[in-house]
Amino acid sequence: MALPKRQTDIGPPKYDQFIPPVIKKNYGKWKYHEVLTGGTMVHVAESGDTLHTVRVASPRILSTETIRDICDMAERYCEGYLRFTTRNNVEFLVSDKSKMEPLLKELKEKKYSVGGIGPRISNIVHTQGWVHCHSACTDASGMVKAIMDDVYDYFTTKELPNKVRLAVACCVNMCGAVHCSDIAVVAVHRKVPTINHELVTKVCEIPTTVASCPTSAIRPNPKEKTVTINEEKCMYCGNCFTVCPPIDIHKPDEDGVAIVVGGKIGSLRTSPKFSKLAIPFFYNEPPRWPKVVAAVRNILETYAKNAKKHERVGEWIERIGWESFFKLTGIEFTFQHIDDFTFARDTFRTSAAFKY
Amino acid sequence: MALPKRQTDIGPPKYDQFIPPVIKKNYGKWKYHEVLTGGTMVHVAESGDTLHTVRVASPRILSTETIRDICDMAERYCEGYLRFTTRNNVEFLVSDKSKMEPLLKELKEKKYSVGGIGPRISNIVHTQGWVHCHSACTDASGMVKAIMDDVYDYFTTKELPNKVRLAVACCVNMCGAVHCSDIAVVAVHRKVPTINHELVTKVCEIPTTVASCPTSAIRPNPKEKTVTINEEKCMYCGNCFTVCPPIDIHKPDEDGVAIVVGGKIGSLRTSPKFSKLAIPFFYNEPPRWPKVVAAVRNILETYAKNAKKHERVGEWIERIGWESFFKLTGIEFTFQHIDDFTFARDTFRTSAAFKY
Amino acid sequence: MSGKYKTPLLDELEKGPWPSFVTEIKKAAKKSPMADDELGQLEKSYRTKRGYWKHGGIVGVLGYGGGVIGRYSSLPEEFPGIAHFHTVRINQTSGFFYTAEALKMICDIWDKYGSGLTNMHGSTGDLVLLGTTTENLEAIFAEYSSRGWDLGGSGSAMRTPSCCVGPGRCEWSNIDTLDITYTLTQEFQDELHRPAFPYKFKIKTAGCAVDCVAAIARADLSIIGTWKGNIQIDQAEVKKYADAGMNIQAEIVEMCPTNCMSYNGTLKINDAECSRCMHCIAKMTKALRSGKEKGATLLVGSKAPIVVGSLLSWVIVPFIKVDAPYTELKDMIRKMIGWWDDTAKPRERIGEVIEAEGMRSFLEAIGVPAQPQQVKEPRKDPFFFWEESDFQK
Amino acid sequence: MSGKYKTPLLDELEKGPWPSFVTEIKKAAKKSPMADDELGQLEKSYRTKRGYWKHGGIVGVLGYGGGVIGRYSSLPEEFPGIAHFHTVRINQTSGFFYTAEALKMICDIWDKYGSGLTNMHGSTGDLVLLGTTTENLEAIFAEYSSRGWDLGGSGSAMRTPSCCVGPGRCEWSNIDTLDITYTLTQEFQDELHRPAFPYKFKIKTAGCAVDCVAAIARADLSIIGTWKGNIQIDQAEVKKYADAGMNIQAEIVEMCPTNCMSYNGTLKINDAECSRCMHCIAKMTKALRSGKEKGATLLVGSKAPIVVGSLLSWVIVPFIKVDAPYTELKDMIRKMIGWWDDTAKPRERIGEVIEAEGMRSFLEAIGVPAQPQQVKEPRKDPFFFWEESDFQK
Ligand code: SRM
Ligand code: SRM
Ligand code: SRM
Ligand code: SRM
Ligand code: SF4
Ligand code: SF4
Ligand code: SF4
Ligand code: SF4
Ligand code: SF4
Ligand code: SF4
Ligand code: SF4
Ligand code: SF4
Repeated sequence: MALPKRQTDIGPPKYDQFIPPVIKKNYGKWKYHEVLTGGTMVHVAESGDTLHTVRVASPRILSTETIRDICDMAERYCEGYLRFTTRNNVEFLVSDKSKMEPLLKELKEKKYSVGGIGPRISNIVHTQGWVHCHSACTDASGMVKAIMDDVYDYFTTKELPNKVRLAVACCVNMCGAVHCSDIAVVAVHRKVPTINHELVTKVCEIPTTVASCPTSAIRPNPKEKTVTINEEKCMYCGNCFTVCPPIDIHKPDEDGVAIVVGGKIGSLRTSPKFSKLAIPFFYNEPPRWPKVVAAVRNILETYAKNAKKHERVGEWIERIGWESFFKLTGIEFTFQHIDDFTFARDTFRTSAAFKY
Repeated sequence: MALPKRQTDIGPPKYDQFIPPVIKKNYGKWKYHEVLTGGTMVHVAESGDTLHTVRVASPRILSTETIRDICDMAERYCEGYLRFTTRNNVEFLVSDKSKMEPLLKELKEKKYSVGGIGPRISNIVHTQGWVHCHSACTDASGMVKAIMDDVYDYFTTKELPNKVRLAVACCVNMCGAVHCSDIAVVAVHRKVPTINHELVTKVCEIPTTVASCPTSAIRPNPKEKTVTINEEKCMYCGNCFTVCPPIDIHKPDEDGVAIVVGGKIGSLRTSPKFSKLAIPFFYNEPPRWPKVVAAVRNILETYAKNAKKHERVGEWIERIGWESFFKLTGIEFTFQHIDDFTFARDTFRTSAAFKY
Repeated sequence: MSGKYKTPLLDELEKGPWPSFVTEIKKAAKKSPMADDELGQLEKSYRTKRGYWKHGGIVGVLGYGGGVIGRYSSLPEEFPGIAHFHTVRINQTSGFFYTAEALKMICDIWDKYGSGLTNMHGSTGDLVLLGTTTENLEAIFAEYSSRGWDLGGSGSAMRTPSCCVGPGRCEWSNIDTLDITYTLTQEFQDELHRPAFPYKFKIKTAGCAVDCVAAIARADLSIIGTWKGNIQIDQAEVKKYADAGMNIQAEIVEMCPTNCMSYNGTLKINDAECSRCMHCIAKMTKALRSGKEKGATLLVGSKAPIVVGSLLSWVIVPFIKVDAPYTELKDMIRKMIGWWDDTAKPRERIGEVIEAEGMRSFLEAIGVPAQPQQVKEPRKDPFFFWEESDFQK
Repeated sequence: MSGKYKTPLLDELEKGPWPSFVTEIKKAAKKSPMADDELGQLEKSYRTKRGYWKHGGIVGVLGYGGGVIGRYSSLPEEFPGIAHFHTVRINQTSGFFYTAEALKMICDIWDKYGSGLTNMHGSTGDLVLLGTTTENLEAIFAEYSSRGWDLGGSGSAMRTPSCCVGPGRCEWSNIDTLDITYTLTQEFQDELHRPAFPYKFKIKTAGCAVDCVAAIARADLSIIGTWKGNIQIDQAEVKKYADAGMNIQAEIVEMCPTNCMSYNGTLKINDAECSRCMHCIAKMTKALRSGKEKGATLLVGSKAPIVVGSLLSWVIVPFIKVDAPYTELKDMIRKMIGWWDDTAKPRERIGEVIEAEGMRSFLEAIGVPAQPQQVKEPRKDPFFFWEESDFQK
């Protein structure tokens, strides 16, 4: 069977082919929106036109079968129009309000999860994990599933003081937005990599490998055409492994995840914030990482109970102080919490005022 | 004439020999104080006893003649007791309230300056300058005199939103507290030092000299037993000069001072803060540095006009934002203001929210 | 072929209310032996607590240097179906808008040549097709490109730009995020497909400071819509919020970071002090609208933690007009990239280079003056450089 | 000898209301040719805009390695009186308390052997005698030490400890700053007089977080008094402040950094949330008193900007009891110094070493556990070390 003629550098198709007529008409002329339920909202245009949205959870890994099912529903209720969100949920774009009920009914019957709108948890930004990435130090999809099952109510119905953005990164490359999430999980190694010197000589570029190490732990060994690692300096980031795979960072029995909290992205009220270390380590416990799940829930519920309305996790913690965060959550403070990376200095407390 | 027998390692005499009886009696049992005027206050003990204090300005460089005069007054009105403050003012410790009036009268007659108590300017912390230090890049005492003459009213009578702590450092060694002052002057060089190689070889330790440079601008030149300076990297701190004087940093026609603002020391309300660069440069203009004096006054008065009660300079600036500080004071923002030292990153704005 | 493996551990992840990726893989595995071997290897990973993937040689399609991530099982004998299991990055549409028709077409082709598994979407924004073999790549590319779809970025290249829904469905968007993203993607096709940069370069565009696309955290260039002029207040709607029980004092006035609001029946804003943080607008969308002069703030440098620690983007251009055809914006981006390309070492992101070289050299290169908006605060230590040009002033 | 020089520039600095250091130098110059030459050289500096001082060999008194700063004019022919012009650092009294008698004695000896000029006081705290010659040093030392006064520190040594007035005249002092300073000065006599450290080590003690001695900014070890337990409120006095016109809501409640206060006729404090910042106590001294259990916070590391940039001290021990004879405090200081001495390169201050080595190695060496009070916030990047001991847990 002959292949069609390829084209190059055409870029993606233009967006305007995929937006429903109501959007075309009211493009850039929206006036306000109202959140109707945990998973539905309506946008009202200056013209008075409305667009209803139904947001549906996605495991992000979608089979073509499921995509087709979603498409079928979009055809039935949305003239075929739908979109995905930046957090990988599906959004049905309903121009005709009367289609809302039957759509929601079908979704319910098929056990789709409607939610994620308003001051709630939405989908967990996450990446490949053991499913597909050579760098993964944990699985992302499985952990996401385990966590979301547990905090499911906060996706569908229950309200929180504000949105809580969760993320999971399967290694410190952090292909998600872990570094700026309200609560996030990042997989970490805890042992110095072992080196297959023979292979290093064959497949690695020594200067790139040396330069890849953030702590300058790697030194070239020109005589043997390989490298050596200063164990004192290595903090197991795995960056050397990425540029030179024969430096093996994977140690299944000592790998696991850390939990970080308090990051945010938007500039509302307070500046975007990096997430900070809350719990330095849990062992990988597939398939459901019960300790991780419990820890996330603990932090989430402590926040829900103590924060003011509209306060994000990081804003709440900064208001009460980190010392209170550790107290309220009962999380132990360890040497790992004290920064010793480049900017450590700025994290040391330089004030005589603090809480006990 | 035979010298008396020396003693070693005796340390200073014990403080209790120098405190007046009212302090001895009420030591650690003070209840409250009241600021009476710009230069007088009374402390009241739990016992009901009172101690009046009269604070008098000092140029810090004091002749024995002036010290004797002060001592005479202390004998007349304070049973001989007096102290100095941590900002180098003199404090008369008056146990007998009735002595206040005659003391103040004599001080007035002799043109002593009474002030510095309460929400005012106090003495300027400063150091040696051309009077005595080999490292000085400006004179400290002269600049202090010129500034204090100009803002004198804020020492004696006029109130400010809170205390304003001024400092002058005659070089970046900063023997004062410039780095944490509300408004401060620090002398800076602007040219790469010139090297007397012959002398370097003779008097300097090369490794120490190399290590002294914060930007690693200095490299050893082992062949010639001297050092070379990478002009691109040098930011004229003069640290090399301190450890190796033949590296001459002094360039009278290009030396001058910078003005920094917004620092504080106490932990009240907000954490201690470093001072930040407000004006990168004024030429040295002895004897009265008119531009420096005017700039200090401008900042001071802009603060006085705009800050809330109890707000320190840095607290006010942080509330309104640095962009507003530059606008309100009319100070130009330059490339020098943008940090490029080790922690520069933390000073870059990482938020979409700011003022124009 | 399907159902070859017992997956007791993964089966645990089919329980519970959240949609299960395991179920998705199983669905694909019904049709695709590749997907079934994926399932088998994953079960093994769950048992042994480690991944079994490796890099291989670079794979791709003719004339392109990116768009495909080569991936190989390290246990090809045990799981032959995934001996090759590459991902194909299809450049998504601006704002992730699709029609059912287009998506079904994408599925059909993917079922033909790949595992039937996808990521909707990848973190950068691409529509990710998960798992195919080297020999299928050209066919996949021909099928999609002939239908108007192109590959996304990978490697040391411009990466697929992405954006929030913006004017498509958001009342707060100050700029046309969809059109900007589309236009820039077209503009940088060569840079996208033929990696020639020191490292990756990502662009994300958000319509306002709420930043629903995480531009400020995950893009080398973050374009964020903003405005000049006063926030427009509809006092009648303010009253409705109050009547509906909103505590305007606590929820709005006291949470305004600049303290520039007051409320006593009517809401007042001292706009000169407003930092345009979006809080009040977001929480009272019916009552408040942003000012009328629209534009964007350009921020540069964010990235993940390796090597120098995570970066958030830094304000470089506080306000720039961004109207079609976006000439000024394109020029500015070319200048930024040009400087970075000239200055960076391999695998150095633009933020890292700015930090290493100093903000001044970057700003001078792109012709942007120093402005207080670029910093949170001026420098503290009195160590600063002078250039000859400064003395001429 | 006096009045040798015309000083038109310096004369300008005798005008105006602030006391003039020029007048002081002239007063001294009436009696001392040294002071007169100082005046002449200073006038020259004012004319040429540069100093004329240089280091020379190290000078001092027998058995001591510090306490004198050797200083020489670089123009000894032009200004022979200051060919030598060393400063002598006399260890001040705790809290700078003096009797007229003692000060006059100090003046008498100084007139005999030196320039008659002083600094009351130096920035570290010493009573600084400004300008004498090498040959006079032993005599000066004999005269002072026989009368009970000793030299202060200089060089790579413990420096003269100093403190705020504390219990001597301040209602807020939580600790006996004067006694602590006196005791530590005695304790470290050897370290003070015989430089054997990597660099200088300064101790400053403040009675409370107001920190009137700038301990947190200018001392390697900052000892700051604090308390546990509730702030004691005298509501009658609160009322008086209100009656006298204080806006308690705006000036106190809203300025409380932890928002733990409320006021509606009576003032309430949620003490569990109070950070003991001192604001409310300082502004309402008659109404509020600190809690009853007294102690200190130990902070370490502040210094001036060279080499690594200015440092403020870091909280190391959040709360420690400091009662005479201060055994625990002394032990802790010895441990700190011991670690520093073992670890530092020459000219490295303790703060710089902690930063270079990591806080953990310092804390472990001095036996202090990790506590959230030591940090503003935990680390952000996920790069952290593990030691074998951590795995045993
Ligand atoms: C659909 C989506 C944009 C897209 O192009 O896909 C979107 C859509 C809206 N966001 Fe968003 N946000 C979306 C991702 C984000 C992100 C990005 C992220 O999570 O990675 C953020 C930044 C989060 C952060 O700061 O860490 C984000 C922070 C917000 C906020 C700020 C909340 C706060 O107060 O901090 C608002 C305003 C609000 O909720 O009041 C908001 C509001 C909105 C509004 C109300 C805007 C509007 O008027 O239409 C939209 C529906 C709200 C909702 O879902 O509750 N959206 N929103 C994204 C939905 C993701 C999802 O599936 O859940
Ligand atoms: C005498 C002295 C202590 C000493 O041992 O010598 C002292 C004495 C007092 N200070 Fe102080 N402070 C003294 C240096 C300081 C310093 C250190 C410095 O300036 O280098 C500070 C830190 C400044 C900073 O944070 O940058 C200082 C910050 C304060 C404050 C905090 C002001 C604020 O709100 O930020 C107070 C409380 C107040 O004024 O309400 C205070 C209050 C006081 C009180 C009221 C304490 C008391 O109850 O007795 C004393 C008289 C107040 C006055 O002068 O207005 N004192 N005070 C020092 C006088 C220096 C001088 O001659 O002016
Ligand atoms: C597929 C994707 C994760 C996902 O599941 O969504 C992904 C997957 C990989 N990332 Fe990523 N990154 C993906 C978005 C990101 C993001 C998020 C973003 O773009 O918004 C980041 C953080 C932001 C950033 O760019 O810093 C990210 C930071 C990295 C890094 C660290 C880069 C750095 O400068 O620190 C690496 C390491 C590298 O480049 O060698 C990396 C490398 C990788 C590699 C290529 C590592 C490898 O060779 O195995 C992963 C390929 C996995 C695979 O099996 O395909 N990935 N990567 C995302 C791209 C899909 C898409 O095109 O839409
Ligand atoms: C006399 C005094 C200034 C004054 O007029 O008060 C002073 C004067 C000198 N200091 Fe200082 N420092 C003085 C307090 C300080 C302080 C403030 C303090 O102690 O509270 C600091 C900042 C805090 C700190 O320690 O970091 C200070 C930071 C420096 C530095 C920078 C040290 C550093 O680690 O960065 C140097 C450079 C050096 O040591 O080589 C220095 C060096 C010097 C030298 C020795 C430089 C030199 O060789 O010429 C100065 C001698 C001048 C002279 O003519 O006597 N001086 N020096 C102060 C000591 C008097 C006293 O004993 O009471
Ligand atoms: S975070 Fe790491 S393991 Fe996960 S997809 Fe990215 S590179 Fe792979
Ligand atoms: S794991 Fe990271 S820190 Fe350790 S050697 Fe490799 S690159 Fe360096
Ligand atoms: S600040 Fe510099 S010039 Fe001034 S006394 Fe200290 S070392 Fe000397
Ligand atoms: S002046 Fe400072 S930066 Fe320049 S060479 Fe000397 S030590 Fe280095
Ligand atoms: S970033 Fe702003 S414009 Fe874009 S979707 Fe979010 S709220 Fe709307
Ligand atoms: S946008 Fe932000 S800063 Fe401006 S008025 Fe609203 S809440 Fe205040
Ligand atoms: S630091 Fe505290 S105790 Fe000491 S004088 Fe100042 S206010 Fe009083
Ligand atoms: S001491 Fe500070 S934190 Fe505590 S109640 Fe008073 S103002 Fe608030």
